[in-house]
Amino acid sequence: MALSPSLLYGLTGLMLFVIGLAALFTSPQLLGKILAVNIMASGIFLFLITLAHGSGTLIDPVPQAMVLTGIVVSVSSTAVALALLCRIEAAARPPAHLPKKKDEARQG
Amino acid sequence: MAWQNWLLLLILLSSMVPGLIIFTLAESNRGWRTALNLCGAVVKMILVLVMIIGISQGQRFAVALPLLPGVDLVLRADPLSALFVALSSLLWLFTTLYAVAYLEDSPNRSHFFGYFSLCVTVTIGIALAGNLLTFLFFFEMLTLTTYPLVIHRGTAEAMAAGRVYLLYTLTGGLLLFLGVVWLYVLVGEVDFSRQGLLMPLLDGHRPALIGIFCLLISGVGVKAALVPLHGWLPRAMVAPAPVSALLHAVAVVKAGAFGIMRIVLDVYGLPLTSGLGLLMPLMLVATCTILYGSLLALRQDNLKRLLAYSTVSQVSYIVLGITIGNPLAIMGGMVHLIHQGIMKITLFFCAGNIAETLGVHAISRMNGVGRRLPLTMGAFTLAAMGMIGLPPLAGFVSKWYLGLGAINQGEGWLLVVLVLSTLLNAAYFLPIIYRAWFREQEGPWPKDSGAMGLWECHWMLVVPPLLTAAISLLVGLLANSTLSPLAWVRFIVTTRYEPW
Amino acid sequence: MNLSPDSSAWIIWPVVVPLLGAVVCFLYKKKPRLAGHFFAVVTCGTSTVLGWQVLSQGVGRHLLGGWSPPLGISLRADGPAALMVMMTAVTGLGITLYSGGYFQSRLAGDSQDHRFRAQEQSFWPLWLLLWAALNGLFLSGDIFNIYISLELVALSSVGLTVLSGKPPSLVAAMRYLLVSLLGSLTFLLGVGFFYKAHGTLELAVISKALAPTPPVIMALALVSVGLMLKTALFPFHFWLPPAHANALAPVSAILSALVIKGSWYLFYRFWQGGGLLAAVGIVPALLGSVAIIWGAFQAFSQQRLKMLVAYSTVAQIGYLFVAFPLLVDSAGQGRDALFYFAISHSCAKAAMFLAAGTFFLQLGHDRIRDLAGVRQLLPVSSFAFALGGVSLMGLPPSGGFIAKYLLVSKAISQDLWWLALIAVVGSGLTAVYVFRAVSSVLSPHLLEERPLLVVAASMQWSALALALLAIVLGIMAPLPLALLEVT
Amino acid sequence: MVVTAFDMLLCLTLVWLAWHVLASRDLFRAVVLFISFGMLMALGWVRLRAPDLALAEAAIGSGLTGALFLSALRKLAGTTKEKRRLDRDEER
Amino acid sequence: MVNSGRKRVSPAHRPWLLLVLLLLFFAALAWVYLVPGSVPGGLARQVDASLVASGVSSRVTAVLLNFRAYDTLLECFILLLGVMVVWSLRSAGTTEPRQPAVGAILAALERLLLPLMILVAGYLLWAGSSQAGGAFQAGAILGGAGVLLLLDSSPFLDILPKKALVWGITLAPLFFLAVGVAALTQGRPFLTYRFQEASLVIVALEVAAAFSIGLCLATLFAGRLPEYESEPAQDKFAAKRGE
Repeated sequence: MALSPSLLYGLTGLMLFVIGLAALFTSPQLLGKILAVNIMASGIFLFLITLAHGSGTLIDPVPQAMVLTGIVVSVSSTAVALALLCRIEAAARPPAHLPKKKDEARQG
Repeated sequence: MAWQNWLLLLILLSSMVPGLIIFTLAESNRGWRTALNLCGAVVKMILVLVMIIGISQGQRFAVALPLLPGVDLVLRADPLSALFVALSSLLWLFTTLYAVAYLEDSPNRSHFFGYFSLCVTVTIGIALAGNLLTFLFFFEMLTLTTYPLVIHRGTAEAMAAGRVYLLYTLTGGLLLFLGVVWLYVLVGEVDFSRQGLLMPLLDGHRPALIGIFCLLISGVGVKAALVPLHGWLPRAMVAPAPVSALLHAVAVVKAGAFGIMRIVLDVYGLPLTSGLGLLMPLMLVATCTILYGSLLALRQDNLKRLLAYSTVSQVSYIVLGITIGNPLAIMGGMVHLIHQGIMKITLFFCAGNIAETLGVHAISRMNGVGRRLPLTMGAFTLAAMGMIGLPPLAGFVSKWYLGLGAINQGEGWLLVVLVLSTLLNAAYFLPIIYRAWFREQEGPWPKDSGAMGLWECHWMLVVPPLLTAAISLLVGLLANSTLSPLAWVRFIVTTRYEPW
Repeated sequence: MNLSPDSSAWIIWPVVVPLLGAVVCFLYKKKPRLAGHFFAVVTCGTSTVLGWQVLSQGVGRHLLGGWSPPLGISLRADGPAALMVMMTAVTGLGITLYSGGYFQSRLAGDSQDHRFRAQEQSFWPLWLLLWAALNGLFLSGDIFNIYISLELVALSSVGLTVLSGKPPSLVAAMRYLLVSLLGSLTFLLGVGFFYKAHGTLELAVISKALAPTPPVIMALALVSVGLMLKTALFPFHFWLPPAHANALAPVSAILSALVIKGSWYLFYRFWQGGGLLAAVGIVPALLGSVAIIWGAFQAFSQQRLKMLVAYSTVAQIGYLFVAFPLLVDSAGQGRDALFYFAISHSCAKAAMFLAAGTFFLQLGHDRIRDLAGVRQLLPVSSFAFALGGVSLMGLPPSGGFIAKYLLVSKAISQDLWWLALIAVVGSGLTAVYVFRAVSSVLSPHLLEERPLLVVAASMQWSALALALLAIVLGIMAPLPLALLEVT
Repeated sequence: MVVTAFDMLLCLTLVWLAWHVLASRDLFRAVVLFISFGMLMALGWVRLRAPDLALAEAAIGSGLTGALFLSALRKLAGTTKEKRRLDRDEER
Repeated sequence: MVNSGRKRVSPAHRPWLLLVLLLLFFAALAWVYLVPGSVPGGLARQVDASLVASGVSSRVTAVLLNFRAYDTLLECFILLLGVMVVWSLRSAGTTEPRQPAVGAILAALERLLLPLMILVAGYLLWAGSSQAGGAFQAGAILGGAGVLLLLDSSPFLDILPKKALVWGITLAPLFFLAVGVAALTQGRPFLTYRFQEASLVIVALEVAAAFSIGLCLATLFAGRLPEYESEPAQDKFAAKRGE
């Protein structure tokens, strides 16, 4: 079977999805996991777009619209994930004024 | 809907509504609580009387509610259910009276009486259930409504007893559930009024029928405290005396025995049960239970535990009567449902009285109780004599018919069992009576609430046992009158189970 | 484009109203509670209209934009969808009333005014948006639209989870978000394969034509795994308990009672066609069986009430999947069992979480051992908790009993004995852990701790109302089942 | 359309970049690589005759998302630095 | 998923197992993807057939804002939702000090780029009805412009009255809903446009969507809820101690 560009890109998309999946499981850092989700999403978008080339010369606009929507959804969830990440880190951080108190105690 | 249909619902509501209202009452609101309870009990008595008169005149009472496609919740009053309903509602009245005084100063009374009323409602539901699923419906609810009563005291012991109780009854419930569903899958609606429903299955589905029977009987057998499923009953003794009375005489154990009656007589029918070869094993279980319960009762020093084992033993007379399978024996078993209830509740009332007034729980400390509490001990003696089966008391009537039935059926060895059990009964009851009346008091009572006016203790603690003891005497003396339970049982047996 | 007058507007209202409500609550920050209640009631009303229309007039279809599928998106209101919308409406209304009291009590009882106010301001729009998204999910007839709705559900659930702001809930929310995103993306990939195989996004076409060709199998597998992840079916359940247990009280109820039902319902939608069920329907059933047992054991070993209830959700999700092999024949009893589990679990679990939240708010903790005596303090909530437990155990009279009955009798009639046994054993195990909590809650001890604050009456009574509904479902089964028949 | 060497190269680069984004322990490097990954994706969209997407990807997928990641990274770096400082304080 | 709080199990051999599994997964996906089957061909033909009735000549825009406008409506709500969640996360958290991280180069770039970006956005919006471009792209560019401004620590989101910001963010969702409900009140299905109005409505929707999307994206980047900027920072710690 001849490999058309759309098939090539589709396979690439699937590969990206799998790589992202792997990283999602193995990445030790939350930020890495969020990046992995983004890569997975990109892979799926690439895969979806190649479906627009299914038959003949006509390009199917529906997958394109789907991907466009998907990109926006993805950025929105990424923003939420990152905000959550910052919040977790901030919560893990010891309160700024506690050490000061310790100092006072030591002095007293 | 005609009034006949409403009547059954009203009978249920007459205890349910007071129960629900009582939940909302404040703890201190003693007057309203008592009034509601007693009103409910009296109203229920009246309604039940109306129903019984109606049944004896040939009226039909039934109400159905569609539960699922092809499955209805049916309430129907047949003579057998009337028997159980009458027992429950009468004894509820007495127990309520008793409980009001018994729990005078203890906490959480609103909860207690709320669940108490619900418990009776559910028991009535079991009695009135018109098909197997309805029976299961109320049977499971009984577990739920009695559990809070069992743990009412909230001590570690009570909580542990509650756990054991749940473990047994819920497991039993699951077995029963499985059996019921299986049966429904096989035949569809299993209505108690359709005799011989399962007969056509005898050829093709023999193993299934046997399996279902085992599931059903072990399911209800837990509540009927058949050996080896009886373990929960003695432990549940930690509950307050009215609860024990309720568990043993009115609701739980009786529901189990009633369930066995329904399953053997109405679902399977005696011909099918014996055709499947299931009567004999069940009879053996019943005899084992009778003897084992009595033997264990012998070894008890705690009065309430003794009574509990006595219940284990006595309830199996009912099962025995059914499994002998001849009209006379069935009559004996059925009438024992009533007789045992009346006698056992008397005993528990008295045991509660002794514990509440004098703080005495152990039999070995009961020396001389008869002097201090003559009325209570009088009632106790009467009921105990009845339990042993002395003529002309209630217990004698039951045992007489059981024996007659056994002889008629050619099962002479059962007479030996009956005599043995009677001897055992005497062996554990007579020492108590002897101690109470003829031994001198040893040292002061652990506590003494003191006499109240004319009465030896709170009058509401004395009157109920006296009344029930009197009734147990009357049902024995007047067994042949048309108003006695025996007459009603004869009516049931001749109209429904004689023909085969 | 079809421009003839359209009489199916009742289908879209249950989506539009809460969407509008979310925006209004977002804009009108002064009294979000008032706006929230108003829109919740209206949503409930429109949902009831939808249920009534479906019951009386049969399946409804709304062609959005006037374009019929496959070009446009259609909403389809059939019996199951209507039942789920109704379930969401009723449970949602109960939770809404509870939330009102919850925020009011906290604001009245604590000086942390600003923090609680901010929580409440975020809560109402998120909750209404979640409600809209769920309704959209139930009604949607287009799989890509379902993907977007799933994302809406996921993001708003995460938003609700983080509201409590405590570190454990934040970490749990992160885990929840990542799992949700993974689920959505897997689902989306499946959508892609479906589109490749069928050239359409219309759910009705796709679920009917589940011919076992490789792309279809792959698509179904991807979609199923994605949805299982989101529903937290064993072994994908790991994210659920911390997320559900550490959230605010009303949020726990929302997540456990409603959110997981969304993805579960879709799972049903994709599998209902039946073609592949006979072959692989056993897989969800096996996973469900393990979930029932495993969840029950985990629930039993928990020390905190909310964790116990959360693990109970894991176990109950098992019930939602265990009946899938029963869908094979068209008699519909398997479906009835599934949906009855779903709706009664929704009411019961919401009631239990709400009651547990009330205990937490009142006592400042939810350690099961130290709950003894809470009955005196919060009689109504305790009763609600116990009644909810009754339904979970499948004891009569309750919706859970009906569901268990339907399931077991169907399983026996198809000779699937292991399934019947699992269901029965599972309900026994449920009883074990439920009574572990209930005996503590109902025990007649006297409580030594002083209550932290006065809880609003609406908190207690809304939980009780939901619990009673779970009970009433046990005796009014013909109505929901009649609704389910409309397909 | 036939596969050109350009397509091949682009696809390989995409996979290679993705691998390095996710394998990199240095988060800053990962984010920078991710942004370039997004840019290349945009090229891919053009090749697939989806200019709408190319625009959106360049602006949102790579640009905005990248900016989001960078700003998150900065905040995280801030917190870790502060944490380290506090740890030091405590040791002292 | 989240490693924090989970034990790492034998990191030595787990990756290999995972790798093999994932490769198998990829092989399965690829095989299914490449297996030749009956290709139904998507919806290109249907879109073309109805394009004239849709009111725009760009096919992607027609799908996004007419055929599948409901998706786009929900998508606007997802952005709104993102803003809500980010705000709620930030409002309860601490506020970071704003660090002006960019130097003179960026400032120069900004002066140059900003007008250009706004111009491009306008062009894209206008072009959207016939060719590549449209609301999303324009919104994205606008959002990018906002991000640039924010990077230079321009306080435009803070200067902007809170009300205006909030209304701006909700403009597209509200407008979408209004269009949809208007159709309902006239007895047409949700989000149905009359043919003669279709182009106009779509353009209006696009403008609103572009504006809101841009604002949302910029807000997502900024992350702060302006209202809480002034709240005392120790609030949270006080709460923590109280627990």
